[in-house]
Amino acid sequence: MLKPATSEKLLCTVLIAIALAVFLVPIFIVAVSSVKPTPIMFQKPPSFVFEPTADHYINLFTARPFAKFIWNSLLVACGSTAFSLTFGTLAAYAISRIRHRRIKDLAFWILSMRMFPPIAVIVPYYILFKTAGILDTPLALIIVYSTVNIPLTTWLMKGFFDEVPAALEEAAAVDGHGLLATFFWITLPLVAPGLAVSAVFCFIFSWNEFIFALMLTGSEAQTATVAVMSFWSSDAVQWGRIMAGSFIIVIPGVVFVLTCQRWLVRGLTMGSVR
Amino acid sequence: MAYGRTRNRKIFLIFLVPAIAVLFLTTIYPMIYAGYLSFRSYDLAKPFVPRVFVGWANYREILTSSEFMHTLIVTFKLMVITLSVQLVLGVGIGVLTAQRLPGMALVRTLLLIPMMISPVIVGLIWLFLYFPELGYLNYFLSLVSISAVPWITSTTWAIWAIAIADIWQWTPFVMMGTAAAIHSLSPEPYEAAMIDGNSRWQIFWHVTIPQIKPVLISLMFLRAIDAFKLYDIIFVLTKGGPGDATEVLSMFIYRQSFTFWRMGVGAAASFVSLAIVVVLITFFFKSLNRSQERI
Amino acid sequence: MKYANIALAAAALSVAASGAALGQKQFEGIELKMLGIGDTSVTRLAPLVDEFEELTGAKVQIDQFPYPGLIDKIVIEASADTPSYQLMWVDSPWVGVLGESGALEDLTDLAIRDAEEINLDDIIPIQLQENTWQGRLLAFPASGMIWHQNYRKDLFEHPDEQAAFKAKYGYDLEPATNWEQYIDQAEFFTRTAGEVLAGNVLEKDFHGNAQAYSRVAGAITHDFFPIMRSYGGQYWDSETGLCAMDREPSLRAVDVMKRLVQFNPPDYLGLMWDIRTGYMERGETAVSSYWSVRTVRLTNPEEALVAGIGEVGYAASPTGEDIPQPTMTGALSFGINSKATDDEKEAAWAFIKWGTSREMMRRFAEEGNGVSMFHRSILMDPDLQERYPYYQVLLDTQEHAQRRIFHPFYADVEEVFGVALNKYMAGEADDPQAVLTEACNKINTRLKVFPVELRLRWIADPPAEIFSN
Amino acid sequence: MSAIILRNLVKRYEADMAVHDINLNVEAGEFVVLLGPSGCGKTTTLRMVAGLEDVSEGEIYIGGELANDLAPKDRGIAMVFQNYALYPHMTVRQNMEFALRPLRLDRAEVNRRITETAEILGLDEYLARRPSQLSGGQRQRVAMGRAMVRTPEVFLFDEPLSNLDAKLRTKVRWEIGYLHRRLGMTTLYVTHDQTEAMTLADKIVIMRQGRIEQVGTPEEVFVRPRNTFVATFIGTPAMNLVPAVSADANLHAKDFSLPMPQKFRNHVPEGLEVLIGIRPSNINLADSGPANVFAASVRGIEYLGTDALLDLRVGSEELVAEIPAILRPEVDAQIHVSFDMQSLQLFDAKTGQSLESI
Repeated sequence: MLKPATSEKLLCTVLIAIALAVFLVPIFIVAVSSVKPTPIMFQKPPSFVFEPTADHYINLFTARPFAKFIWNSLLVACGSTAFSLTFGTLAAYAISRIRHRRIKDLAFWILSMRMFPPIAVIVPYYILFKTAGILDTPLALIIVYSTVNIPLTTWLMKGFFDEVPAALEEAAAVDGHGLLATFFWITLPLVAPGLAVSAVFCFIFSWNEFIFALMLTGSEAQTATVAVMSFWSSDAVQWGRIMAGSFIIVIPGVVFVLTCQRWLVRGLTMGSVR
Repeated sequence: MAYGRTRNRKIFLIFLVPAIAVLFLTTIYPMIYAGYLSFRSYDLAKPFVPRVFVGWANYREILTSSEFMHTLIVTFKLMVITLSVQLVLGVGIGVLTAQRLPGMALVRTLLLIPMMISPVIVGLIWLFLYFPELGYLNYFLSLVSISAVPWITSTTWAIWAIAIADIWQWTPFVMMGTAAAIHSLSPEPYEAAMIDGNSRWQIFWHVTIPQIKPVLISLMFLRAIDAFKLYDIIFVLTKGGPGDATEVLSMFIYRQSFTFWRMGVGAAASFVSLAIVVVLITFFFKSLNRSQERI
Repeated sequence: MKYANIALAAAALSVAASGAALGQKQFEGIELKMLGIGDTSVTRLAPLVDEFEELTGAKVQIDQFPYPGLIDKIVIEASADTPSYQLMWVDSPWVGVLGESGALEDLTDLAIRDAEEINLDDIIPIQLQENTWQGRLLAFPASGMIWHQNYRKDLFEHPDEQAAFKAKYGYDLEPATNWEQYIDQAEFFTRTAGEVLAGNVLEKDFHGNAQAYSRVAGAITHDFFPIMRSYGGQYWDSETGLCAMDREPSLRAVDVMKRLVQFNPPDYLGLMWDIRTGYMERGETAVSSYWSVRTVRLTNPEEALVAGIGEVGYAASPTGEDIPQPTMTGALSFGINSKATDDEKEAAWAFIKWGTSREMMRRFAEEGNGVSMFHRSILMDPDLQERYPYYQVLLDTQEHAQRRIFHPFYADVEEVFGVALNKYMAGEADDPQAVLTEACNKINTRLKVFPVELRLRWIADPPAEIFSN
Repeated sequence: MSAIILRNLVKRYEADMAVHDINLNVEAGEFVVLLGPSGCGKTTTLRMVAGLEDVSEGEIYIGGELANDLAPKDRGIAMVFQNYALYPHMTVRQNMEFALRPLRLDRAEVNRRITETAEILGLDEYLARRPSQLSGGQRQRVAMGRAMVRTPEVFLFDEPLSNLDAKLRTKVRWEIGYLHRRLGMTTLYVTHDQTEAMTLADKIVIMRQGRIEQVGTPEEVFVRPRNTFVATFIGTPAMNLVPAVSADANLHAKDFSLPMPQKFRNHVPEGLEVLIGIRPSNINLADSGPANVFAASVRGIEYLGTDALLDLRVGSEELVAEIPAILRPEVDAQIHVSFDMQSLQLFDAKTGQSLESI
């Protein structure tokens, strides 16, 4: 690529520093606020020097069983990820390999499942899950999130499968392997980065989702996002706890970004170009 | 992928079935139910309000109401603002961070963090920053002698406040796509352009942009779908206010369905929304095909 | 003292459990769930549910949800045939919609049956009336509220300020009894940085008043309606049952709020619940009127800086032109899902009795949660009055208070007027009459579907039948 | 070893015919090359034999068994792909092991085969490497090794040398020839390179537009091409074709005449429009004088080392001649040439078919 001159390098550094500041300072403020005593939470001008307190974090875990809510979030996120990844990957493989002129319509139908406004289906879901007796269970959320995550996985993975050279699978076929062996031993290992990126996106979506989690759970399956919002009450918005909870909820995203950046980039561009 | 032998086709169908079955089972009932509701007067909170078939009345009400048109305008306005700023900023930062310099990978990684955060939390974070008197944002602005901006409390600023929160969250998405697309380009056109003596700006505009255009179009398309579903941030930041300044489509659906409990009107609005998104997507596929043919 | 209370409660419960042998747990095996919230009416009780199980054998689980979205959950729950929740947290204006749809169990007979046990005579009647629909008691108060004014006592009593005020306005600086005085005081105390307030040079701007102007969760209507009522305004037309909130009293209330804007913080349009109370709690405003659920904070230096800066005084909310009009009440209450089984209902009622009992309330007050009491004896307790100086105001004003709006279309009112008023205050509309009329029309189109008898029934507020015994 | 028989084989894509009615016998142990320009259907034919494409019509027999509906894995074949199709996430050894897995051999046998194959192909040192760590030639050998290790009945090659540079290509070509002679497996080999075909094949199948133009030994297709397509496709530089008319036992081209060669005299009718086929190597320099010697002008010369190519004009006819380089004249020189009448070919100008009697 182009080699920048020194003066340009300086300009770039400055611009990048600004970008970093803009995108990271809000998160820094969350971190600061999560250890700020309540009386000075809002002050003009905001105080940055104060004696930090762990009260909000302690309250978060004592006022409500926040650890359980985190566990619920994890359960729902992992469950939906596993579910969506399995079904979405299989479907994506089939869509990528079947040669039929209607297959595009099918792919479009699957994708269109993402387009319906979620608010409109809350009540039907409520009735459905109530009847099935799985309201306020992680399973209900796993199912709902999968209707969003399966299309996403299918869409992303199709891009990856399209990139796998046909000759590799043909080679395995003439080497005497059936379709399943070929899929599991040749194709799947080759799209591992795609699996990783799909998993991250599924996980993050499920982990972050709010409105379904609010409407379809009670305290059995309540997720961390809803729990954090529940500190927005009728008589007070408990900003300290909200900030502490938010900071905890942000952590998995940061971890994923730090560990999977390379795959994320590849996955997103591949999935979206194709 | 040529060996679509009959037996393989069977296996492919078996592969397809679970996903389709799950999607079908879990979406078809809610959607049929919503479709059924959209032709009825149905107040969930007030069983004493007659629940009757009303034909196209709900659709007619929506499509003729100035309120709905207002929400459409706000939605599109917000979409245009967020998409264009995300595009410009995202491509700009993407190009900056695509340089192969030490530390750039870490910078790119750090910049991705906002898009990993729950939209509700993003709303809460920005609400916290936006408080006009007490928030951090105006404090920072005052440090550089910019007078306080009534972010979420002014009917003119509120839409920008929403836009900024959305831009903050999703610019990294465009940035990441841009950086990756640039990395995947072959160097030849650049070398040719340099030999031809083009300026950096010309190269960017005539060589880079046309090459990454398909990627940009897909990114914008994904953002456009989400722009129609944008909900959490507004739910937390303004609830559609002040006045009705940030009353977007999804807030309209929410208000009709869960504040006024007019489930039928809400369902009808959802289908109108779906129709708009589908039209958008068809348009997108067309333009994507066109831009790919050109390359 | 504490244990004595518990013993008392236990005894009371065992009396209610007629026929049950002492020591045997009456509701063994029953599990109750409450669709609740994270406010003080619930959070102070939530950690104690084990004590209830200890007493009765019934297991209670309180699910806490954010206020935005809670009524949505309640309505959806109420529309389901088999309940997931037997207990519901209810904000008193919701009683109309939940009552008319039959979602809540009628508690009238139970309350009459157990009148002695629940100290019915000691409960301020308006707090019970607040929870009635068509004369029937549908929920039981867990926290009663009064809309009253808080003022900076230290500033009001400062000699320099008193003198200056008298010189400027011609009357003494005392808690406002009408809105004109309130506006004067708001104007008087609005100072910019560098000016002197009570002998100190201000480092930053000081705002005379902080009221809610935000439409988030209908906040603006919660300040607007009490002012409207203080001018004698009515929600509904008594002849037609249609919207009456566009008449003279409403216009005057709009005018009061509009005139107060300039003495409010510049972010007045964003002042929702706690942002507005925050100004008072940090000692950054001179007067602010709001629901008493937050008042307790003003006495606690860990929650409010003002406790370390000055002193807060409490008074009844101002009236329109000194024509005494009742203050507004509100209640945060517990109700029972009408679709619960009989056993569950009985257990749920036992829980409500236990959780809202006078003993429990006193225990909360002694532990520092002196929020919104509704038992006369507690509000009159000298020790507690010492600790919670606003108790006297609550006591005085509740005696002639009036209940809030309770119409089945309350949510529509809150939302439509929230948007309309917020728009007007933002300067988006010039003609207050037009704004109010348009809002009324919007609500009327939804009401006109119904026959006038029904509409009139919806606005009727017959005295609760628990009092007729 | 299995023989392969193709009977009336047809492949249709939607409306397009990719392969028309192919009939071919590949004897057991025979090395048959499918040769033709790109798009001629040779790869499609190969893939049908492999089972990678469905057969639209006709039959394929492998080892006497109808294979149309057999999955690739059940056909007893091995295939080497153009891009090698090595599994990038496996080492060389794992690539071979994976190919052996369906045979369910015991561990010792697997190791024995891999060692043996690696030895034959000189891959011993590379067994632990991944394909990305190998050179093009090495990858090619791994691809062959992966096919060989299974000791298949039938070996299929799909342009296996096209990704190699010229020098390596010759070397690997030798290796393939050597391996075939040593192992004697039935081989079907697709290429567009006639050198590969000529050097490797027992039998060449020349295809064009989905049809077989000629089947024969390398010598047959070179010496007796059945039509002008084969005539010009085989041989570098291509055979010269000169339009002429037969009359009075002579061939009259526009600017010169030749006597009709003996072998055609009896069955080429008078007045037939023909094409005279002369290979460049059959045009010789001659002294002026005797019959059948023609004056020519030299328009250009290409020096090839041992030989040189002359761009000649005989009258208005353009001809290419290949002569020993030491004899090469100057550009623009006026020279004389003669044709080797024994190797002259005649084709019907209308049909392009050879006029040689069978």
